[in-house]
Order: sequence, then structure tokens, then C-alpha cells
Amino acid sequence: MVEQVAHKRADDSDLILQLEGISKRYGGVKALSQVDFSCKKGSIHAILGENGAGKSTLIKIISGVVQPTEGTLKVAGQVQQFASPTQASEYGVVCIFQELSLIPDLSVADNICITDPPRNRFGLIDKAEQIRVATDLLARVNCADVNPRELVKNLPLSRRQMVEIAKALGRKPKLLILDEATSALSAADVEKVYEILRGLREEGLTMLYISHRMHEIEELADRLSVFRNGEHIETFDKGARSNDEIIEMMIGREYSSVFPPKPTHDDKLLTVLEVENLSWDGRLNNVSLTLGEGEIIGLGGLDGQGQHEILLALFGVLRGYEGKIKLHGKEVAMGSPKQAKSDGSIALIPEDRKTEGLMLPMSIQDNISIATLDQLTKGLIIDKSAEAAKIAEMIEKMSIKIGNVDDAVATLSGGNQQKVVIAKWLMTGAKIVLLDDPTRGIDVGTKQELYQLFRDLADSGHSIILYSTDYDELIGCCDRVSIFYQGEIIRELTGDEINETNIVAASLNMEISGQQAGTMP
Amino acid sequence: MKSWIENIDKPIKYALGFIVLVLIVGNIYTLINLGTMPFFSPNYLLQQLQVASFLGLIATGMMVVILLGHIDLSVPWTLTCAAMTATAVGGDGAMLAGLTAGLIIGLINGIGVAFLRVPSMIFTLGVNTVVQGLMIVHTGGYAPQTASTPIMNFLATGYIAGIPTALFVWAAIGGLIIFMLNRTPMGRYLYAMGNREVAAYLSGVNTRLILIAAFVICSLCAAMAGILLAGYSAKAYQGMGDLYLLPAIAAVVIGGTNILGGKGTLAGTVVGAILIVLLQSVLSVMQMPEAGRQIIYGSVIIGMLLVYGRAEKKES
Amino acid sequence: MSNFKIWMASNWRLFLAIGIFCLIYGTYSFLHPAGGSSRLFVQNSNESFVLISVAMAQTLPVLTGGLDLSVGSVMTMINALASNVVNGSPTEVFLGIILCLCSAALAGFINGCIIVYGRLQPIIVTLATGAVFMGIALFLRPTPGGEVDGDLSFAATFDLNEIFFTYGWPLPEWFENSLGLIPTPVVLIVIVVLVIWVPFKNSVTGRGCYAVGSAEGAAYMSGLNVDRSRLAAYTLAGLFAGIGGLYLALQTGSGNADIPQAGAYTLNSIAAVVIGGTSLYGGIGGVVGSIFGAMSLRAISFNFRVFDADGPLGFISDPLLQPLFEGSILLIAVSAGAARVFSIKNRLNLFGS
Amino acid sequence: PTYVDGPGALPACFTPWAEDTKFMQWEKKEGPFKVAVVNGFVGNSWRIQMVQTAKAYVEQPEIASQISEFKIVSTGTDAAAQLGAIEDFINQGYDAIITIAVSPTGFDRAIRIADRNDVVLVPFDNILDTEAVMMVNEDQLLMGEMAANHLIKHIGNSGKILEVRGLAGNSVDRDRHLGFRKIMEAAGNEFEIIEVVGNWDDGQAQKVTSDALAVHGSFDAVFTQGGSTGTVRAFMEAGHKFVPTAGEAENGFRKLIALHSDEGLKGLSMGQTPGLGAISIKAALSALNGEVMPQLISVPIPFADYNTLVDGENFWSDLSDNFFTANEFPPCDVNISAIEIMAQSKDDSQ
Ligand SMILES: Nc1ncnc2c1ncn2[C@@H]1O[C@H](COP(=O)(O)OP(=O)(O)OP(=O)(O)O)[C@@H](O)[C@H]1O
Ligand SMILES: Nc1ncnc2c1ncn2[C@@H]1O[C@H](COP(=O)(O)OP(=O)(O)OP(=O)(O)O)[C@@H](O)[C@H]1O
Ligand SMILES: [Mg+2]
Ligand SMILES: [Mg+2]
Repeated sequence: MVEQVAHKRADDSDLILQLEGISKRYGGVKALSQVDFSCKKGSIHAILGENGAGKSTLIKIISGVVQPTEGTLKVAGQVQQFASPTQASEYGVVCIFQELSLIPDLSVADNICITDPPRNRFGLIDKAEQIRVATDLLARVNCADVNPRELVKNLPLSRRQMVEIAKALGRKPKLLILDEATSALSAADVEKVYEILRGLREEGLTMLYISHRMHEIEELADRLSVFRNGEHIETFDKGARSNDEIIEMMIGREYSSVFPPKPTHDDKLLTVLEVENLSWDGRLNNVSLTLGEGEIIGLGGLDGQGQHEILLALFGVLRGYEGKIKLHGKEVAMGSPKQAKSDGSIALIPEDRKTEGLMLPMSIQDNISIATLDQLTKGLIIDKSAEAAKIAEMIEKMSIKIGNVDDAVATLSGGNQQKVVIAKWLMTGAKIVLLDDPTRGIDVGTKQELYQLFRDLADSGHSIILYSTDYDELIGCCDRVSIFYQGEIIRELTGDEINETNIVAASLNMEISGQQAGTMP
Repeated sequence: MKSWIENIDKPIKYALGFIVLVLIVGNIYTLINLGTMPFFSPNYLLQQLQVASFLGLIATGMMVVILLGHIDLSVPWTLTCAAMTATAVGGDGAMLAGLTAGLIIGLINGIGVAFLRVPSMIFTLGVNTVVQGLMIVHTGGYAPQTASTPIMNFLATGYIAGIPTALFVWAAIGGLIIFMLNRTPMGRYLYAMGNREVAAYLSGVNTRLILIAAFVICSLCAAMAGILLAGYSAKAYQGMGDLYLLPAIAAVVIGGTNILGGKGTLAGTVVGAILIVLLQSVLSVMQMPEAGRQIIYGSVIIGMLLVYGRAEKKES
Repeated sequence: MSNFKIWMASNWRLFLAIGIFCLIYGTYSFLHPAGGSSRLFVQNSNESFVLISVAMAQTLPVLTGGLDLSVGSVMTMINALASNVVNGSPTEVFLGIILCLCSAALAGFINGCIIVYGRLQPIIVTLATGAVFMGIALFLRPTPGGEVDGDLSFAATFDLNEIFFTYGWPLPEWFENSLGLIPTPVVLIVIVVLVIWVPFKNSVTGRGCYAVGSAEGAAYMSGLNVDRSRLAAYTLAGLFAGIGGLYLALQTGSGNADIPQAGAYTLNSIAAVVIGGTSLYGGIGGVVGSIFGAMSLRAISFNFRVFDADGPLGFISDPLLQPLFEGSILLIAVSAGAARVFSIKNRLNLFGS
Repeated sequence: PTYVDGPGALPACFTPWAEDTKFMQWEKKEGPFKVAVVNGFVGNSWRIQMVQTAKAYVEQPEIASQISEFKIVSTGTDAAAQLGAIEDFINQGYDAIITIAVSPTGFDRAIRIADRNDVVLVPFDNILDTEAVMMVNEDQLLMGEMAANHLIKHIGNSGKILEVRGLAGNSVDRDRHLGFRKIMEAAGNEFEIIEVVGNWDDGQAQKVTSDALAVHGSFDAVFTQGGSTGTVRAFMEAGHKFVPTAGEAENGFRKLIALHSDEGLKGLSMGQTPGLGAISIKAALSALNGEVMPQLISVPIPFADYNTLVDGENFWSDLSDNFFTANEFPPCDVNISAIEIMAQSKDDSQ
């Protein structure tokens, strides 16, 4: 609290943004309560907090997407009430939202210039000029290789996120807000973003930066603010607090090491899943890997190198793949998720929980039981009592924070939504769990629970394939890590080889002297 | 614990209210012009319910498809085709033949939407024209028998214990659908796919099967309605289904089903169907000119939906 | 990817539509004794104009991810209105035309308002307003008839020369046998496209329509005026439909509040839009494709008139088989896009939007 | 064509509509001729039967010899398409075009082009509000009057009447209605007439009739323009006694009359014959041969009442309800009876 008082006194001239007594209610949910918050010109200001801490809500208020229930908002000393993002951007407040705001069917250039494009003398959009503007901005975010005429929907996620940033810069922001803008980026891309942001800071731009990745924040932020349960806990300069302190502030409890200890497997693991020379559509080339019972293997590498595809292939989503998929030594032709579920007892936690994992408007219980209904059916009829019991059990086991099982799953925050998806699959009794970047946008506290869960699953005989864009996870969770590069596995790291340098090096396909670079598969 | 009134969902409440309103207006009219109030007489109401059960059946099937966020524009000629097939075959096999015709059309619709992924809006439109073409060839080329069988007549116009048989048919099929929607996985999958098909697919739901099943159900309901209509007019004839498509959709939507899928109850659809039939009947009795009818008809639909919309807003 | 590849990739639907049209219309004009002649083009374009404009009307709502089931009714309403007001002195005629176009746009605007501010589903709103507009049409024109300026209707429905003849303007020699032979309806369509569609498509609001149809949430987040784009789309839809109705009045010299006809036009407009390569999920497509879609639909029935009854394909001209062929070809045409489905390798891409 | 003085050819068949009906003449052409029928909507029994009859008619040797090419197209209820089709056939060099107008107006342009190319254009059934073309039809006003007279004959000059009307906005509906009212509302008559719209559709006619019965209790007589079978069924459903009824010429209606006439269903069944198409073709041919033709040809209204019905002659108790009984016209040598049309394929239907 001392800190707070301290910076209250600091003279307001160098504050670009001030919030006083801001609260926001969504029906019953209190997303923010009595938040006082401010941030200095020309700084990179990180906001940390668990899922549901209120970060996005705060951002949405600042950028005019929602209006606060109470409290005042000052930009550069002036009191403002933004009715819409447009109005906010007129005052130089530009936001890159957690949910991307690009239009898939429009070209990159169209997207970058979406709000006020260059006009010709008839007041119509000047396509040529637009291309020029886009090219410049793309160059500014080191994405000169992206063709501004390309449709956004044809770009990989990481590229889209860069376009998103370029788009934001196009609006000449004074205050740039990034809400988990890097959550989908792999190490290499994140580096680019850092450079850009640091560059912008030099130009005197202020940035609010939300991320769940501690090391990013360490690298980037000048000041940090911690939120918990919709309250502003504390604001301080970088280095004033140790990581563990910060994390404890966020989760509000004692905090021990993030990752559970790895067991030392005697190398005779019973193989449950084998992939032999799997190739698909030029995006997977002769991928081979084996998965042992009780094992967690990681898929690493830059984003979009085929990790996503291999998981889909295993789950029966990809048509016409070549090569073999063997379950317990028996070859199977994976034709559909249904088959993967029933024959292989495989589960997939998809990349994008909001669109692929959940039916957002439906109730929490309907979402959890949807994959298990066939097991819960007596004759024709769903055994509702059995269903309710099992759901309650899963919610308990995964400690999902919910009000009522009838509530729409949409009202849960990111972490809890992800838990619902996982619960859905564990309920099916799946033995092989495919995790497609499962902790994206999820806070440290919840992450820790999930890591523990993964390990417990492994110990109880499940086998896990984990794809993550965050190499800390690969290092912390996985018994083995396969690094993908252009659809191939170019390195396989085990034991102590699994460390930052090796992963980054392998991801960029750089040779590193000595054995530690790992063994070629 | 909320009182049962509160438990009825908004659309149904408003629709019921409107039904009463329509009847009152009708009675005022007749009271002034004839000095009678026939619209509250049980025999009039039963007769309306009898007619409503034809539209109701079609709307029931339509709703199942709409729950998926799809639509079936082939209903008019599915219905006609079923009726004509039934009467052409005649005898004991008549109804079976009619339903089979419906089944086949349903399968075609389902396959087109599930496998070819052609938007249902347009695929079923095409199927509708194709079936119409077939029926023209059928009538023109083969001069088939068109007389409905006694059992069809009975189902459509008979009475059991003073209650129209058609009502029992509607109730029975409606009951099956309600059961399907609320107690079986199929029902749950319908709502799930209506909300997010990909998510359902990635949860290991056989989405194609559900799609096809839904379209088959819709066509079977339409076919059954066709058979009843043939029984009602004692014959099957060209274009007998033309006037049922839009009212059916309207009934479903007035009943509170989301046209984009994922949300809706059969109870609502039932009320919606009754509302529309009563409205048509009262307007006809009031000798309202076509122009006035169209305007009232449209205004009612929009009015109801706007009211629901406000209601939703108040809740949230 | 090279710019050309990108261009091809984003326009293949349009090219497919053009292909379908060339195929069907080609057969017709090949078999037609007067094939390729100006008067044939005049006749064909005349016959297609109304459907084309209704299809153009349908395109915009569909682009925003909506649908307009009232285009047929608006067309009919304006047709009825025109038969009352588009006659008398040149000034009256002119004012009449303005009145028609304004009422058309207004009808569309009303649709838009109910959809945007009532937060209701387009498909059901327009289903209802369609009935209302039909009712108004019946009030305006209880039984078929009315009067439309004869000269104008003649000038509008032949070739450019006819305009000069009708109004007795001097006709330049070089013009008569070259440009003069171009059918007026074709010119009208081109004008509508160049004066209304092209500018709109390149305006912020117009691009907003694509954005809304492609990803409404993102469009809103990007600070686009979602509502304005929607309103514009439906208003223009009304306007285009009105142009169709006005032309029908000129073509028939009268008005007719024909309910089945209105319904037929609405349904055909959807078919035309789809054949024209506009995605019913919104965000992809355009008016030009729809024009070809509409012409393809028309060309299908053209063919029934030219197949020799005794020829090998004579059965095609069997009157009682025609509806069946028409339906089947329509079904095949709209399923043409489905070919793509089988080339898709990632099943997730099957779930359009 | 030029307007000339009568009398015209074959007056027995091509009866002028009225005394003041003009006569027209086209210059004689050399056969054989190219003839096209441009139908509108095709999705109902009457149209199908009309098409069948026309086809059968031109297959008869003496007609076939005069025709080199014969086409029938249906454009659906779409004025633009119908006008287009007509113009298209003109462009193809057809000599005569027979059509059922989608709308009674709007043909000026088509007529002008037809005249410019000496093409004989013959609208029938739904005819045009113009004197510029030769047209073939039955007198719809008269039909309405006949209905009225029939009812008056059986119930006297007062009573409660149900009038079931046809498709709103259609000229046939309008004229039958006007003819009916002209007589019923004549001085000295005391009728209460309740009007409902049945759109010539059995299902709808039945529904609206039931509603009317439920509300108004009882009626003394009925005039139903079409869907007559449905109207009668509604009475039977409601347990209402049979009453004198004037209606269309559907086989089903006549079956019912034959069955229940002695219970009070004193029926008059008259109607528009699908044979009109054939007659129009004949008229077109004779015009092409340079004959003098009435501008408006009145085809006698075929009718039968409960006394004159004979099974197997003017109705068929073993055939479908849907087809229209009156089909042949000896004075015009149009001798394709409904039964022939039905029979032509009756066998292969099984
Ligand atoms: N539209 C909404 N309706 C109801 N409740 C909401 C809505 N949006 C957010 N909430 C609730 O408000 C609280 C704060 O949500 P918010 O999205 O700000 O959290 P967050 O800090 O951004 O979490 P995450 O790190 O997962 O993004 C959560 O409890 C969430 O459930
Ligand atoms: N999340 C969203 N995604 C897409 N469009 C939106 C979103 N939120 C609002 N809109 C659009 O922007 C318009 C204005 O939004 P807003 O919520 O401010 O409406 P409003 O007039 O404030 O509504 P209310 O009267 O309920 O407060 C809405 O009509 C809607 O079409
Ligand atoms: Mg957030
Ligand atoms: Mg608001």
C-alpha cells in the first residue's frame, strides 16, 4: 500500500493514464472493484494477474469497449468517457485485444488500414496508397515477407499477431495496450515483438502489457501492477519484487516451484502409440515418434512447424495422410475424432478453446458431458443422475471455479474454461491425451495446477503429448521433447538436454557444438 | 422456487397472451356483426386445433432442423410428394409409401448438407424444385389415383372421444420429439451442433449422422402432414404444400427458437403454430382483404420478436 | 504467394460463375437461329434484367452474413407504385421515378433499422417485412393494370438506337451500327454497377459490409461502424430491388401485385447469389458474380426453347419435363462449389464459418 | 393484322364474343407452321391437363400435317420470363404463339413486336385487357351469372349465401365475382352473402369454408369458384345439410353431386376447359390460313347439373378427383376427351 500512496503523490503531468475508483459489474460478477491505477508516459507497464483477475476488463474500459459501472478515467489529465474503441483511438488509446480483431476474409492491407484508410480525391479507399502504408508498417514490425495483398485467413497465427501489431501502429497510438498479444507467439517471434516495443518506447510511446509469461515481463516491463479478484493489489518498479513474491501477490497464497518433479523412467516403457513416417500435405514430412505409457513428450519449435498438424492427424482430423499410426502395436487408420475417441481412447485439447473446445453459450455441465453421453446412456435415455454425479466429480477433481453448473461456460474466465475442456476429456477415460498449447492465456496459479495434473495423469498410466509455444513448459513438464522444423522432427531432446539453449537453437535449426544439442532421431 | 408462471419461458407466455387477444378481437367483430361469440366455442377451437396439427407437424420437423442452425425449404413439395405417392399407391401400403417418399427426400437433403456441405438454405431449395418437377411428370405422365385411403381420412378428420384424431397424431409425434430433444444424446448433440459444430465434432460427435437424422425427421414430419392433408381434403393434388413453408418457419420462430440454432423448445413451436392458424382463421372470417392480411401477418411476427428481444434484454 | 496467384485464389468463385454462364448461354445461342444477333441480346437482357437486379439486391445482405427474404416483395411493391406514378408529363415521370427509387431505398432502410436496432435475425425480419411490403403492393395495385410512360418503356427496353428514335434525337451515323446496337438494359446494369456498386465497395462502409460478414466481433473491435454498414447493405438491397421493380413496370407497361411472382424472385435471387460465388456465410463475393449467377439461371430456361423436339435431346423440350430439368440443373449448379469439399485435407476446414 | 368485317370462319367454333366484337385478318401464309405455346405456371392439375390436351391435339394427323414445329414452354409465374419467351419465339421465326398471360396487362410490347413480324399471338384463359390481339376464352361474367341463377332457382330470392372466391387480383376471379353479384344483388333479391377466399385450392377452400360454417352456423346455398370439392367436404365435415351449390368442373365435385344430389346437393358444375389451349391452336392455324377471325372468341361454357350428370360421360367415378371433366368440343373438332388424356397413360401408371 505504501507504494500506492507514494505514486499518488507523484505529480500528474507525466501520467498519460489515470483510473480513479473504477468498478465494473457483469450481472452478478464483479469484474473490477474500486481500482485506482495510473501509468507513466514512455514506459512499458506490465499488468499481471490470474485468470479472471480483471485484466481484460480493465483494458476494455480503458479502450472504450465497455463502460465502467463507476469511477473516472483520465487520459493525459483530461477526464474521458469512451463510448467505443473508435472514440478511444481518437485520443491515441489503441488496444490489441486478447481475441484477435483481424478480418479473415480481407487482405492484410485492408486490415491494417481498416478504420481510416487513405482516401483518393473521391473519398474512396486508395488501394495503391493502402498497399504502400501496409508495406511500411509490416516492415516496421519486421514482417516484410508478408504480402499485403494476401488474405489474413491464409496467414499462420503468429503472422496474424504481427499484422495486428502493425495495424495498431498504423493508428499512431500514444498509449498502446497489448492484452496477451504474444500468447500465440513462439520464442523467436516474441523476440521481434520485444525489439519493436523497445523501439516504440524510445519514440516516447506508452505501453500497457499483459502476459502470463513471467520471463517476458522481466525482459520488457519497467513497472508492474498486480491484480487479483478485480482489485489492484500493488504497483512497483521492475526488480522491486522477486518473482516468487509477485506470483504470491497474484495467487494470494504460498507459492512453491511451478513444476512438479519429473520421475526418472527406466527406459523400458510399454509403447502405447507409434507414428511411422507420417506425411501430410507437405506440412508433415516423415514424422516418426513413439509414446510410452505414463510418459509426457513435448513438441517444440517455432509456431506452425507442423506440431499442430501432427496432433490433428493423431486425432483423425486430417484426410489422406501417409505413413502409419499404431496403437499398442496395431495399425489404425484414423478417420474421425469419434474413432480416435472410441478406438484409441485418445483425447485432444484443441488449440482454440473458445471456438473448438467449447459451446460457449451452453451450460458448464452440457459442455463437460458432451463427449461422454454415449457412456452415460441407458438404452436410449441419458442417465441424468449418473451424469450429474460424474460432472460434480470432475469439477471437484479439477477444482473448477464455477457458480452453478447451469451457467453458460462463456461466463468463466480463460483458465476455468480450459479446465472445463480438459474435464470433458478426462471424463471419457481417455488414456492418450493430446494437448495443443493448453496453457495459452492461463495464469501461473492455474498453470501450476495443470502441470501437476498432467504429471498425476502420467503417473496414473495416461500418456501425454504436449505442444507448447512456451519453452519453460517443455523444459518443466516433458520427459522427452521433439523439436519440429518445417514439418520434420529435427531434434529429439531427453533428460538434461531439455534446456533453453538447446530448444531455441534447435527451433532455429542452428547447429550447436557438442552432444548437448541432442540426438538426431 | 419460482411459481410455475415464471417457469414458462417468455416467448410462450407472450404468444399465449397474443392468442387470447386474437380470439377476443375476433369475438368483438362477430359480436358487432352477428351478435354471437363463436370463437370461444369448443367446436370452433377444436376445429382450429385440428387444422393447426397439420401446420404444427411441419413446424415440429422444421424446428429440429432450425435447432441445428439449418433450414429446410423443400417442405412444400416433400409434403405434396408424400401425399401423392401415398394416394397413388393406395390401399394399406399407402401411408408407408408416403412416409418412404419423405424418408428418401430427407436423406437427400441430409446428404447434400452433411457431405457436400452445401448451405441447407440453397440445397433444399434446389431439392424442392426437383421434387416439384418429379410430381408434375408424375401427374402429367401417369394420371395416378389421388383419392386418400379411409385410414388417412380417419387420421385427418376423424374424432376419438370428441377430440380430432389429427390432434392425437400431432401429440404423439410431438411427444416423441420432446423425448428425443430432452432425454437422448441425439437431442443434446442437436443443441451442441447448433451452438458450435466444430466443437461438437472435436468432441467425437458424429456430426454428419446427426445432420442427416435431423433432415430425415423434418421430411418425415412433412410427409406425415402431407398424408394428413390428403386425408383432410380426401385427395392429394399439385401444390397442396405451397402455403405451409413460411407459416411453419414463422411458427418456429414465434415460438422462441433461435433461427441460428442452438436454442428453442417444442412447446414454443406448438404455441406458435396455434397462434398462426388462429390468426389466419380470424382474419379470413373478418373478410379482411388480402392486403390487410399480409400486413397484419408481417407486423405480428416482427412485433412478437421485438417484444421477446426487449424481454431478453431486461433479463440480462 | 505471387500477387497473381492471390488474385486468382480470391476470385475463383467469380470465374466459376462466369464459366457456368458461358456454358449454358453458349449452348443456347449456338442452337438459336438468331444466335449472336443484337435483337436476341436485347430480348435476353430484357428478360434477365429484373432477376439480375433482385440478385444484386440479395448480394449485399448476404455479404454481411445476413439474408433478405423481402427483395421480391420490395420489387413488386415498387412495380405497383411505378404503375401509379411513372406517367404523365416528363417532369411527372421523372419525379415518379425518383419517388420509386426513394421508396425502395426507404423500404430497405426500414429492414436495416429493425435488424440493427431491434437486434433481430435478418432472415426472419425480412420474411415478415416482405409480407408487409406485399400488402402495401396489393393496396397500391389491387388488380393488375395501371399505366407507365410508353416512350420511356420503349426506350428502356430496346437498344440504344431506340432511345434516339423514340425521342426523335439526331442519331450519329457511326453510332447506329456499332454502339447503337448495344441493348439498353445492359447499359443500365453497367451504369448501376459503376455508379453504385464500385464506389460503395471501395468505401469504408462498403468494406465494412465484408468485415461484418467475415467477423462481426473483430469488425466492431476494430472500431468499424458495424451498424452503419448493415444499414447501408439493406438500404442498397432495397434500392436495387426497386430498380428491378421499376424496370418490370417499364417492361410490362403496368403493375401487378403478384404474390407467387414475388416469392419466386426472392428464392431465385438466393440461388443466383450462390451460383454467383457469394458465400451465404458472408464476407466473400460480390455483385458482379451475382449478375452472372442470375443470367445463368435465366439461360437454363432459355435452352428449353431451342432444343429441337425431334432431335436427340428432344426430351429436354418436353413441357412436362422442363421443371424437373430446371430444378436438377439448379441443384447441380449450387452443388458445384462442393467439389472443393473433396479436396479439403483438414476436416476442420469443412465447417464453413 | 387488319380489322375487317365479319362474318368469320367456322362461327360454330369461333363464336364472336358479342355483336360488337371486331374481326381480324392476317395475310395468308404457306404452311406448315411453327407454333409455340408459352404457358405460365404449370404446378396445378388444370395446367397439366391443358398441356396434355394441346400435345394430344397437335398429334392428330390433320393438325400434325399443318405444323412443322411445335413447342410448349412453361415460364412460371414470372411476367418478364413469359414476355421474354414470347419474344424469343418471335425471334426464332415462329408463326403463331399461344399463351396464358401471367398478368392481364403488360403485353403491349410483345403485341407490337408480334405484329411487326406478322406473328399470330393468341392469349387464352387469362386474357388481356386489350383489343389488339385475337383471344380465346369462356365468358367468366356469364359463368358467375349462371351460378347465381342456379342458386336462385333452388332457394328463391332470399337466403344466406357463401361465396368462396379465387386468387385475389386475378381477372377470372374478378369477373366471376362481378357476374355473380350482378344477379344476386339485382332488385328484389334479399341475400346475405358471406365472402371467403379459397384461392381455387381445395385445401384452402375447405379450411375457410369450415371457418365460415363454425362462425356463421349455416348457409342456404354456396357459390365456390374453385376447390369445389374442398368446399363440399367442409360442409360434410361440419355435419351441415347439403345445400344447392354452384362450382367448378372438377371430376371430384361431380362425383360428390352424383352421390348426394338426392340429399340436397343440387349441384351445378361448370368451368374453364383445359381444351381451350387446343381451340386456341386451331384458331391460330385458321388465322395463319388467312381466314377472318373474331378478335375475341367465346367458347361455350361446358356445364352439367345434378340432373344431367352421367357416369363415364361427363364425369368418371373411378378416376382421380383432380382433373377437369369438360375437355372436348365437337364444333371445333377438338375431340380429346378427358378420359383419353387419363387413359393414354392409365395403364403404365400401375
Ligand atoms: N461478458 C462477460 N459477462 C460476464 N462475466 C464476465 C464477462 N467478461 C468477463 N467476465 C468476468 O469478469 C472477470 C474478469 O474477467 P477478465 O476477462 O477481465 O479476466 P482476465 O484477467 O482478462 O482473465 P484472463 O487472464 O483469463 O484473460 C471474470 O470473472 C470473468 O468471468
Ligand atoms: N461485442 C460486439 N461485437 C459486435 N458488435 C457489437 C458488439 N457490441 C456492440 N456491438 C454493436 O455495436 C452497437 C452498439 O453497441 P452498444 O452495446 O453500445 O449498443 P447500445 O446502444 O449501447 O446498446 P444498449 O442500448 O443495450 O446499451 C450494437 O448495436 C451492436 O450492433
Ligand atoms: Mg483476459
Ligand atoms: Mg450500451
